[in-house]
Amino acid sequence: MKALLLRDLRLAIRAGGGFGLSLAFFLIVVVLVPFGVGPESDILSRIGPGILWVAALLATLLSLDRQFALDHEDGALPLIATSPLPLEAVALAKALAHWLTTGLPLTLAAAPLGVLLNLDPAAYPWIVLTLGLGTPALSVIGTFGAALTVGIRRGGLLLSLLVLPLYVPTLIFGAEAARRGAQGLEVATPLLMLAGITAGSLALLPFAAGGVLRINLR
Amino acid sequence: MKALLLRDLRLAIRAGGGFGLSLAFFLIVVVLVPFGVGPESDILSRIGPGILWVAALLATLLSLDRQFALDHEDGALPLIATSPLPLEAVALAKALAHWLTTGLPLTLAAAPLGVLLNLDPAAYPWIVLTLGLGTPALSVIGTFGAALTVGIRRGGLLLSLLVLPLYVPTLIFGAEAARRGAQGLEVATPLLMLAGITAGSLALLPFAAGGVLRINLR
Amino acid sequence: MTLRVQGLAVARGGVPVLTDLGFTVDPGHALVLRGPNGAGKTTLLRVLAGLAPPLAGRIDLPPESAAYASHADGIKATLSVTENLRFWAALYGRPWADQVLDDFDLRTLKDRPAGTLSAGQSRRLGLARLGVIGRQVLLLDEPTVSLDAASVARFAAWLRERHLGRGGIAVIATHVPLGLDAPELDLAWFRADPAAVSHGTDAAFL
Amino acid sequence: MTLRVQGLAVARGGVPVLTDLGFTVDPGHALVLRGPNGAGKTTLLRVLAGLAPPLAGRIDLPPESAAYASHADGIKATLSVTENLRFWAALYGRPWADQVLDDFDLRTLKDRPAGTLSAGQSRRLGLARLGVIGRQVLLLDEPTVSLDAASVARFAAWLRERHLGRGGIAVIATHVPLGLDAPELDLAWFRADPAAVSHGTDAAFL
Amino acid sequence: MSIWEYANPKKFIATTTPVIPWAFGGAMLCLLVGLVWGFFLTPQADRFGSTVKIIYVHVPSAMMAINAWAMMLVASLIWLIRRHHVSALAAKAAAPVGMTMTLIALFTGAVWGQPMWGTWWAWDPRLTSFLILFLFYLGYIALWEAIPDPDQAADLTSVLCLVGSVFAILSRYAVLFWNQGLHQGATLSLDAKENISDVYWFPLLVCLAGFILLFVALVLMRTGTEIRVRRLRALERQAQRALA
Ligand code: HEM
Ligand SMILES: Nc1ncnc2c1ncn2[C@@H]1O[C@H](COP(=O)(O)OP(=O)(O)OP(=O)(O)O)[C@@H](O)[C@H]1O
Ligand SMILES: Nc1ncnc2c1ncn2[C@@H]1O[C@H](COP(=O)(O)OP(=O)(O)OP(=O)(O)O)[C@@H](O)[C@H]1O
Ligand SMILES: [Mg+2]
Ligand SMILES: [Mg+2]
Repeated sequence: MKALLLRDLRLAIRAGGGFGLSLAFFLIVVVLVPFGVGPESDILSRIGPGILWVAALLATLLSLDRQFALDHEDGALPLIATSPLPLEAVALAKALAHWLTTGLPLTLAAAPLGVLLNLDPAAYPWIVLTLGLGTPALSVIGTFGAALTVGIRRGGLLLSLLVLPLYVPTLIFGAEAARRGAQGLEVATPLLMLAGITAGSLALLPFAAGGVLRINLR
Repeated sequence: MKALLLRDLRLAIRAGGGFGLSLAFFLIVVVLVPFGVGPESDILSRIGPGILWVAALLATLLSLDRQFALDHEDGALPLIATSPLPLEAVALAKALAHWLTTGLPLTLAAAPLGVLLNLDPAAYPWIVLTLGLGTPALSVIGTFGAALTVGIRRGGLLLSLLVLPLYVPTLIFGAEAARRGAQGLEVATPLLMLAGITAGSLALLPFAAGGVLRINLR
Repeated sequence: MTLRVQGLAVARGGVPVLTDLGFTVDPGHALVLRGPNGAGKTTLLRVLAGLAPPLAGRIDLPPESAAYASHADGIKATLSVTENLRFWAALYGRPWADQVLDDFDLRTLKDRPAGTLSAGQSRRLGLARLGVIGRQVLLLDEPTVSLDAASVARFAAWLRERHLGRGGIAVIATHVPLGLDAPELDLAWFRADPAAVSHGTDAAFL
Repeated sequence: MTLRVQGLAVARGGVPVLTDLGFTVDPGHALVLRGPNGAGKTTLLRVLAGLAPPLAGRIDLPPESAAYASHADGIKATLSVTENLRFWAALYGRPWADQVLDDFDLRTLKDRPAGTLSAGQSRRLGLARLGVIGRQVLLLDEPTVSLDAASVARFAAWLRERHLGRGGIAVIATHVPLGLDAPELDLAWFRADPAAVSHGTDAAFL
Repeated sequence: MSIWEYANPKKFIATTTPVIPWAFGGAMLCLLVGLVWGFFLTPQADRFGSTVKIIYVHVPSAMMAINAWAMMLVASLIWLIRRHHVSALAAKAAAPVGMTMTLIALFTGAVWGQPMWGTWWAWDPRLTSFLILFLFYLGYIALWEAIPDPDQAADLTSVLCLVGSVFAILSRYAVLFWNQGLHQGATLSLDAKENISDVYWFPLLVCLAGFILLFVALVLMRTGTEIRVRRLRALERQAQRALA
């Protein structure tokens, strides 16, 4: 599993598409929003936490189709599947690599980018906390979706459609916790729910992803 | 040129990824935004036109990396390049196919999706008009970016990074015109600028894209 | 450890391709699959590798003993030749031995990004994977495509001495002679009648 | 129309590969390129096709007369065999003739999505493109990879009768004999001299 | 003897190597004089307080950020037309310097904005244009990094620079139209003295000279480095082939 994780991280760094892709996309969305909705800072700061969460979610979504597709195209996936590593571990390693190259940098970048959205200073720690808690769930859920669509050429569309509904609870609790935190309201409930979703996904979804991969490789 | 255009359209329909992908993504973004920023309808309707424009732009951006990459991977691009069709015409045909499968459906879908954002009824015609005027520019500019990055494996990140700054003027004038139109303000200037950008891009960028393709195929 | 196949029927894309296939390959021996294009060589090898289910029949093969190699070799263009091979060694939990670079004539190329190799060179890299993962049963789909005569001979020698000579098994689909002293199986004899009621999932609806 | 090459030097990835290459191929004749893996066959064909610039030397070839064919044939998996071929005919402004389906034994496969073909079948489809676009000079990179003996013979016959017989030219890189009566050029003789200052962009910095 | 002779890499290195220390020295001197003069020897402005002193870093870096892009544009054109390697490498060398200048301008502006406008960031046209310029630099540098073949990279980045410049100018006007700003107008215009008094004006000029010299020195040095990298690679290849 370590071998696979290291290889994926190395590939992500070599291609430059790993850390960079999602971060750049995140930045792009955050910069574009004011051009679209106008520069009034009161509106921007009100929608700020939500925009950051949606942007993070989109950036995650977009990097998903590379999860298994590249290995599938060049024939590496069947070779990995016939190796001693169980497919469940493969899925977990892939999810972990995805989070390290996507979720983690996004979380760290969210605070500085908040400046562009005139975010209330009180909101920063909450944004970082909720993203840090929520992005692992996004990676694992997304890996499951990527495993589902691996055999489908250009499965990107389908992947987004499948994964989006699965992302909704994470988004709702994450954005809600960030918003409440920023306004000094009670945050325990959404935070707990968010943590629960992450823990549950981490515990269960790698098994589902492994099974689905096995079916897709037949 | 007709042969290429027809083939690209057919491929887009067969793969299901053409019309579908960008539309689904558009829908996703528009659905996610209320979850993120909260359901207050006054804010939503104020940021509505801008969100629709940003979402349309993102949806366009994401379908770009297929423009030349697929033909490059399976070796069709050099074969097309050695055909009697000049590369400038290839770029134009690709941009046209992209607009027909992306820009046009997005424009048509924008009005119904506006409902989700509590858009003011007065805003609908303006959204459709500005998107219809602006999306061709997005397709042509994007095709140029795709031509620039065609040789680069997983050039998606780079493509977004290169194309985003080029999209800024189109987005600003488009969203501004839509917003002003919705509020009954004067719209002639931004509309004219938008049309000018589209006309200029259409006239000049296919040449740049053709030249860049030639360099990349060397 | 012997590879034993009995009454095997295989399908591709839902269409039966081969039927009633049976053979045995003993340790230290190879079997060459022959047949015109479209005969079903690739399909058969994928079934033997466990990548597709058989329609009928049985395959006796210890788990985790087979390795499949086709045109698509899972080579990562941005990793160097050694990095590619080391990854496979690590994934299969095998120690890394430099020897394989000599076996497949890759030593001078060892630090080159795999994406810059010529067709034959990257084919050699694909084959070298087999030398690294140490599997007993090799299922090879046209292994010598794009190789020049010297490389073909070198690969045949490796197969004979380092694989079969140590009790390994190989099943090889090929259109060109490899210079191996191995029995051939012509798949044209086992063609399934595509019109016959298949044993596949269609059968449930017919 | 004659293909004439003089004093040609070619490079790949900035590294000179071949130098001082010269040959002439008259209408109705073929030239077979030989050389071990990595000798520079692919590189040379790409330069002849105009896909890469030569380092030095000249190539006499009327514009829009050459067609290049390699392993990657630009086959679209979701289009049918006929749709694939018709696209190339239309792109090159040629009328569509059913004949090509017989020449390359594709008639029974004509409505199959190209993605479901076996390796050899999709190779035949790739070659059939050459029959459709009607170019005078064919630059072929290992055209018979994955083909069975019958298909190789059929392709050689097509080349002899329908292409060379009508005054066409072919330059073919291959590792296996095609049964064509054509002169061979061993690229190993033209390996770029390692001691010479390169003619490439490197030269500006040396 | 034409100016194009300097486009020969060896000649370029031979000519510029002795110039670089002088340019660096001059830059350091100007910056030292300008900054000390500006920071310690000028009065505090009534409206701005001591924060006005950020101007000595902010304005020169902002100007150089734009000028660097202009220089890259010219160098790209020269490469596309005359294919002199040095000019392509000079454009490559200038990009990170220009990007750093953009970042400095953005950062000092943000630091200044906090006391002046009560916010780190506002979607002011000038500020926004700089953010966009930053993205242009990022894309340009990323494209250079992504392409292994140096000549191809030079060709593609040059075209990007040309097309990008047109769109950068368009964005500038779009942004102006989009939002009315808080930011100062151009001080260094012809009626400069109406905006800013001589007391601030002279040290600012000295700082500006310092930044220009610094830019020249950095670009010359980085171009030299790029040339040497290419030369090293060429020699490596030669050695490799000699071994083979
Ligand atoms: C991130 C924020 C900022 C950016 C990107 C920025 C950018 C620029 C640029 C590009 C110039 C001009 C160069 C020229 O065309 O002459 C400039 C000049 C100037 N800026 Fe800023 N600025 C920022 C924030 C501020 C703030 C907060 C103040 C103070 C209130 C300020 C005051 C000035 C002044 C006084 C000048 C000189 C006037 C001039 O030469 O145009 N800037 N800034
Ligand atoms: N998805 C599919 N649907 C229908 N038929 C298919 C599909 N995929 C493959 N086939 C057919 O199954 C048959 C067996 O294919 P296979 O790839 O096993 O042949 P092969 O012996 O490996 O041929 P080659 O020598 O050309 O590689 C072929 O006739 C092929 O056309
Ligand atoms: N990007 C690159 N950088 C450096 N060297 C390269 C690059 N691409 C190819 N080469 C080298 O150039 C040489 C010529 O390659 P080419 O593909 O032309 O060989 P070939 O004769 O077609 O070989 P094969 O029979 O294996 O297809 C090879 O030694 C190859 O390793
Ligand atoms: Mg096969
Ligand atoms: Mg080759």
